[in-house]
Amino acid sequence: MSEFEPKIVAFFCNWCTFTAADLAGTSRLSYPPNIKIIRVMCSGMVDPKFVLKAFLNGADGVLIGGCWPGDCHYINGNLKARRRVALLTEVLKQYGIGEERFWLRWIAASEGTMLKEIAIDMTAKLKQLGPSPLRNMGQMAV
Amino acid sequence: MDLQEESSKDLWKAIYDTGNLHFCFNCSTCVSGCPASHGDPPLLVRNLARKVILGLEEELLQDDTPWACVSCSRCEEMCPMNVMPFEMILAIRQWQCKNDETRVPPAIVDIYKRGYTQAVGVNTELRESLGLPKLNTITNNPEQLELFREMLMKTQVCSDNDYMFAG
Amino acid sequence: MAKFAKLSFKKDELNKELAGFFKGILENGAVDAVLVPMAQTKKGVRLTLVTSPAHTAQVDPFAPMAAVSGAKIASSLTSRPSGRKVAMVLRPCEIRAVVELAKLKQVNLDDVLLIGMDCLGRYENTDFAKFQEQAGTSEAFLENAQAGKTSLSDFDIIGACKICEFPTADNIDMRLCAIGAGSGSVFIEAVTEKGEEALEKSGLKSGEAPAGRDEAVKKLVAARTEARDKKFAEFRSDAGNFEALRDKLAACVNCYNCRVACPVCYCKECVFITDTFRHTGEQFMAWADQAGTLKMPNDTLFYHLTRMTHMSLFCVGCGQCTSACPNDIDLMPLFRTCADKTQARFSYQAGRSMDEQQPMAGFKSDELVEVTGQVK
Amino acid sequence: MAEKKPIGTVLVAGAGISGIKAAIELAEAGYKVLLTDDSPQMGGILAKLDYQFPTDHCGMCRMLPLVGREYASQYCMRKSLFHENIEILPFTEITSVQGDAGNYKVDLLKRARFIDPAICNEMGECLDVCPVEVEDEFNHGLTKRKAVYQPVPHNTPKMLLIDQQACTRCGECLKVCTTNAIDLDARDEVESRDIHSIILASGVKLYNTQEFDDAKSYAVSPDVVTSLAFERMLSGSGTYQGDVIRRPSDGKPAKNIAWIQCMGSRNRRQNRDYCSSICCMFALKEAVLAKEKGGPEVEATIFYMDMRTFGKGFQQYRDKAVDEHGVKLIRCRVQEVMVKPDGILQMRYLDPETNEFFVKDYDLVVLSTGQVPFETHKKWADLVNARLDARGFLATEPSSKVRVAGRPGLFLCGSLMGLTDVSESMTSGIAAAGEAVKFLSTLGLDTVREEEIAEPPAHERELPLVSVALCKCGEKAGAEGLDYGLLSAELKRTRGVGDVSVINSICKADGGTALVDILGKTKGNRLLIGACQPFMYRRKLKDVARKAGFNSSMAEIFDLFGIARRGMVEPSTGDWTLRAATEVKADIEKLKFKPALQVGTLPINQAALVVGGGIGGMQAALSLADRGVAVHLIEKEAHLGGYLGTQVEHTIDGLAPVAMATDMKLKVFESKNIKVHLNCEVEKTVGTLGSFESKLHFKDTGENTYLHHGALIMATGAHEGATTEYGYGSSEAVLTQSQLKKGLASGDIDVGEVENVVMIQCVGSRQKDGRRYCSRICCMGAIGNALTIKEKNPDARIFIFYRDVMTYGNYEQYYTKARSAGIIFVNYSLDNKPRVDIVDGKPVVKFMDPVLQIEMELPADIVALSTGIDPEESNKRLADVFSVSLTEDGFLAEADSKWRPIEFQKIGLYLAGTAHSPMPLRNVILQAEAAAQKVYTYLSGREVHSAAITSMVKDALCIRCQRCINICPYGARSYNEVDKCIDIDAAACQACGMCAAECQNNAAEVRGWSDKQLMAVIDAKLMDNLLSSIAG
Repeated sequence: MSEFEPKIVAFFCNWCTFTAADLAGTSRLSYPPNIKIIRVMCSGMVDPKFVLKAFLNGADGVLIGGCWPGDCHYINGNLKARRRVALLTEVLKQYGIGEERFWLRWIAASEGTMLKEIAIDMTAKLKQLGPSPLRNMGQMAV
Repeated sequence: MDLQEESSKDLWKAIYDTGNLHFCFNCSTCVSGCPASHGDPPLLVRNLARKVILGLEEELLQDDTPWACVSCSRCEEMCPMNVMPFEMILAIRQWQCKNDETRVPPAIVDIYKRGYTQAVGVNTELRESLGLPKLNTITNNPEQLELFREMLMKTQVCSDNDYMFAG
Repeated sequence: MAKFAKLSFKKDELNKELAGFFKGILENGAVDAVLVPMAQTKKGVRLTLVTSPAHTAQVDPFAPMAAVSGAKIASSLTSRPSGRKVAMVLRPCEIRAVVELAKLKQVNLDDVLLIGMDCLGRYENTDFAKFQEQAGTSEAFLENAQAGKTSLSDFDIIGACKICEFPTADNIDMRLCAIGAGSGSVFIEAVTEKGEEALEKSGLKSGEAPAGRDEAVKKLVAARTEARDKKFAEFRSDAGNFEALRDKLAACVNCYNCRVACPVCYCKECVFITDTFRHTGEQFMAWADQAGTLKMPNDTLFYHLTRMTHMSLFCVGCGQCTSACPNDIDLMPLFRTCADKTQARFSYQAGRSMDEQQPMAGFKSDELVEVTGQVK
Repeated sequence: MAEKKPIGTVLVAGAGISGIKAAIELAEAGYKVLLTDDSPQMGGILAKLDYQFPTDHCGMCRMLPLVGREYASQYCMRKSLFHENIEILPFTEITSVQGDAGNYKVDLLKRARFIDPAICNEMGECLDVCPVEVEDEFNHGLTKRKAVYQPVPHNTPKMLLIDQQACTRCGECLKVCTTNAIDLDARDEVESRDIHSIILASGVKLYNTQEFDDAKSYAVSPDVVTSLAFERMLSGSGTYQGDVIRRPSDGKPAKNIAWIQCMGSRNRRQNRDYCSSICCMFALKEAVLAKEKGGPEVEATIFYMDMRTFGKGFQQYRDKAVDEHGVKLIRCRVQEVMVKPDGILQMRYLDPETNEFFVKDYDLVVLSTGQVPFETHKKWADLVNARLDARGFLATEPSSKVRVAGRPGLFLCGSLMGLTDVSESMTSGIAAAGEAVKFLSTLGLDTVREEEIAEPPAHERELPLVSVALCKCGEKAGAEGLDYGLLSAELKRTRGVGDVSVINSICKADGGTALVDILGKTKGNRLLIGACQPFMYRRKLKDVARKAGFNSSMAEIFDLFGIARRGMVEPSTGDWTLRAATEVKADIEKLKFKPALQVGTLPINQAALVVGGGIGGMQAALSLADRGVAVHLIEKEAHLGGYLGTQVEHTIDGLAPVAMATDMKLKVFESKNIKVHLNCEVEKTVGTLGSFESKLHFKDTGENTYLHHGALIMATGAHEGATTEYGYGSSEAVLTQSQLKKGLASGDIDVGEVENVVMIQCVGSRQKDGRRYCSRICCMGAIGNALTIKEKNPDARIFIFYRDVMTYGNYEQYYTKARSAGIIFVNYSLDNKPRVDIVDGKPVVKFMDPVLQIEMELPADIVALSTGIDPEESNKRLADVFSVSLTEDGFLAEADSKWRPIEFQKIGLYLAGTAHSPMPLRNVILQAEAAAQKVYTYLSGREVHSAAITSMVKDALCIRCQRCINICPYGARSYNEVDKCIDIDAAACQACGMCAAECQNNAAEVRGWSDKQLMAVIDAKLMDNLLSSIAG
């Protein structure tokens, strides 16, 4: 039987990480198609609802990409995002979705290579981990 | 020391009135690559300049290191302030002699002993670390060294002071 | 600095004595009003706003019931302040909710004299009715509960209270001390200057502190904490995954009562009943198409998980969610176990202190590095 | 309105950050800008840097406009810049400048790129087939590139071009190019333009180790690199992709790294008697980053002569680098770098601490190469026929750093002033733009006004019906695997999609009309256009949409080619077109729920408030008044002038502050636009950009008045520090530098007879217990006084005790002059300060000479102390009054130390002068001009356009918990005590969405970024079953 392909929803900040994704694109660095990029203006804009929705609707992983601390175009949105991620992780962990499925990573505009590596790394880890416990549980978040 | 008492602020005029000396800002370029700075005591061009600027006559008069200079003139090449340290050293030598007829540069004794103006030996390690071949020095060629010494003793400054070379 | 006034009472006269105290602070202008549990005609006890000294006779602060969280009442009374001084007699869990709501600008304590009562637990409303039918009195309840006897014929205090490690209140001006007060007496403790002032005005003389109190409280807290940890372990072992969670919530019908009853769910309207979640039929069809089926109402899990991210940091474990659920879903352990984790992550404790900043309200540049695990 | 006046147009030559900043400021002020650069890309030096001191972060994007963001791109600046008023011409040289002030005709030589960016679809097949490999100059030859290449890795569009020197004309690229964008016979083009004003921002040529002899003994191995090359070794997009630092020669990790400072600078012999200003901080930063990247085992050593940490926060940075990161600093200028047989580098140095020699091994040596200014300056001097000064720099007017002497309408900024850090590049860019605006306003030119475009109705309440238009570049499909037929079919099947049309080159005229025709017939009420580079063609495509009857906010553009490009990366995996369809569907969903948006307008009160009547304040006030802005000038004392303007007669670089101030006072009082308020303090300021209210308190009368103003500049100054060290106060002969200065000027102090004068620098400065910062001007001050004394009495012996001589940039010449005049400089360290004993009323100085290591003593007739500059005590109060923050040192804290140096975080408030940090007079004036320009940009009209995309409050849902106020980084949200609701400052709001994420029930929301939209996007992204179908 063919191998399981994880779906990863990636919220990328418009300024740093989305640029890195573009850089990876223009430098034609190949990263897995499993990463489904959603551009947001700032990682601090990512509402916990978005992450929950992604998981409930069948994402096997969620990746939030933001600027390194200090780089944030909006000064400190990424630091606020970090607290929110910590909170949400605590909630999800209890029911079997832990840090290994829910990542926050700092990826600067120039770090196309790092973006690629993180995408590959996360995809590989999720392949080992198998489908999210929420997948096909008939729980659609609408 | 009391600078007011023991220094002459015009010393530089007497020694080295080129107008360049004062540009020195003690950056140490002159010493960091100076071959004579390996000697013992080391030649520290920077310090000589300092003594002249501060006008420390006595200090300078007692200072034999100017005579260790090998005239490679690297300091001259590298000095960012164009102080022309090599010129300064020659000037200091002259000034020392002018101010002390009886002065005999002690370096002569070393030259007599080594057969070289420089303590060539001290660089052996560095040469090795840089992968340079071993030097074939006159020191390990006794009869040549003897000839050289005889020659040296024929110079007036040495014959006048032959006591210095006894033993 | 704390001052204690002993309130001795003859049998069945606890509330009479307490009434005297409230009468006193009203008459002598320590406050303009008192919000206190009071027996209503026929049956039931409700928080009641008393402005006239003449009407304090029916007070029953220690009645083991709380129809709605007093914190919500405190919010409605003060979020748009009246400017009049009011004493509020609330349970420890309600006080802790008040502290959180104050940080969220939903309660304004400027003109409030906070009186926290010792709490040994409460019954569900229906059970309290039975309790009253069986001629149960607060006095008796205090007596028995301290002896560990809370269960009556076929009912007991609610699960939340059984695992509540906060039987006494903090961040208050005064305390109604029942635990370790010795039979036939309760103590009124003035904690702050505001409280002392009120105590003086009440006309009661301050004297010795209740001897056995600290010991008794410590013992009770220890027992409750043990019960709590046991409960948590139990719950986690049988609700440690999403399937189990889904099954626990299977009966949920999205009535949102849990969030209406929740003292720290302070939104005017829950996001789940706003336009954000109003969809076209076409849209529903599309979702159904995904898996071929779409359970309706569809977003129960989404709703409860979102609620956890919204309120778990403020959760005080009062159990109103469980009480409110029309389908008898025992939500309390669900939210308390979650709160236990989330609050611990930020070493925060809901209601512990007015000066503790709520975790989502701040950030530090050099914290939580483990979240990304990255170094430059 | 009267007959159409021409629109003011400015040529900004040089697209480094200062040029870009100048361009953006002009564009924001409504003028047209022509932004050229000799190189094929933009961004100058900063395009290469991932990290900039003193924060070690990027943040270039913070220089984008905050108000009216609609007109500028909202992307990382290393990716691109776009502004509707800026025409960017890279690879374009200015070959001649004819005409005169206000009426220039310039010839532009547009170098051939051999690839037409308008046609190129950037798929980059040409890069693969090009057989020629040459050194990649962007990475300083550390990597290779093809003859066909992309000058900057981050750029989108890629701006591909062909290196004519390297190209062999083999024609391989032509074969694979699907769009015929390549023309190997392309010629340079010359074009001439009419320009009203010119800003020179071409930067400075950097010292090149290949070119100059004095580098020969250092640049002896590939493992000896320049500091800029080292930046590329650090960069995530650089030679090692952000991995650990390696040796170029053998790729081994570099554990032991040394920096050699002043490479090419401070070299009288090579006739480069200047300092390059930024290299010390640059090296400190690189050393810190090297340690952060490589871990504790990395050894970082900097060989220096003076560690020049004169800027705001610089000294603190040095302390941190040394104390926390363990960077080693050695005060010795090594003579040469040697290479051992195993390739390891070796240096011998004299350690001044111990006066011992050491021979140490290094894996990598970084040369801190500075500026070689003359060529660029000479070129411009000839072109614009301007004067060069003695140093070979373009001569500027005495007090100005940006006004080219004797050439009205001509200005310069950035490193043409001498290498500058980011902060000063920004400030000078704004100031130059300001000067240009001042000049243009004298010509009675027009600005670009938003001509009222008739916006078709939005129909946002109708059930969404999206028309999709897919742009096709040329005949062939954009990318392999992208099948327009299949894509259209797939989209047509999507809910809410009306018709889908494929059109050739919508960006071109006929493509546009074609689209308009098609759309004319559709019933769609929303429009999604798939094209390339949305931000470049945005305006054009929105116009097309309008013509076709769509409200422009109901039309979105997505980067179809971006998607295609990603498709090309892994064409193997699955059916790319279907995946592309998913991406487009997500955009469709987002558009379906998008609300109608319009640009807001904010009423502007066209008066400005300037706090502080010193030279900085007066300069700002006059600069605004000249442009017709009403100014209230507030001074707490009974007279104008401030510290400099009343205390300091002359500065070392030939300025006369007191005379200047006197002259300015006259102008201020004459100006009909300036109202001066003396003995007056601001007690409270509330409001937002365009409508502030300030309460003034008059100390003399005790009265209060209220002022309304649109913006505010704080120029509240600073003052000389006090001390009790070195016997100050216990002897007449011990005084501060400013006392000495006054005494010398007035003649009260007669130096005719003095024998010994001692000056001590850094008194109470640059130490943890005291001023932690460098006061920047003391060294020049002391040298100035010393030279004055020498003039009056050449026989006087003058000793200046210093820790690091901070004569940065061209101030170096005064240090050199001082030494040549026989002034003796004695270095001391904090743990070995000179001692001053007062022996019967006369100071005796005891010290250790660091060179000779001899204890010395000297009776001094005068001991002058440099006691530094202290922030005003009142700053604390002011910070509260204006709700701005202070630095740890008590100076006013700007929004961003690099990219927004003269702005406060709250928009509408600006700062200038020593209230910001200690600085020389020319910098005070520079900042004042810059602050004035920021204010003028907003106060020039009766209203300003705010962005269309801002956050909002759904009042019915809002519970007033005010968490959104607390979390907003721009202070854009506030609680309205009167109406008991949340107010939003539309100018300040940058739509980051933090409030929306913080608000639990979406009472706070960003228009166009609603939860509904984003959740619909999430659905769409997850709804494709492509991956599972691949799997199954």
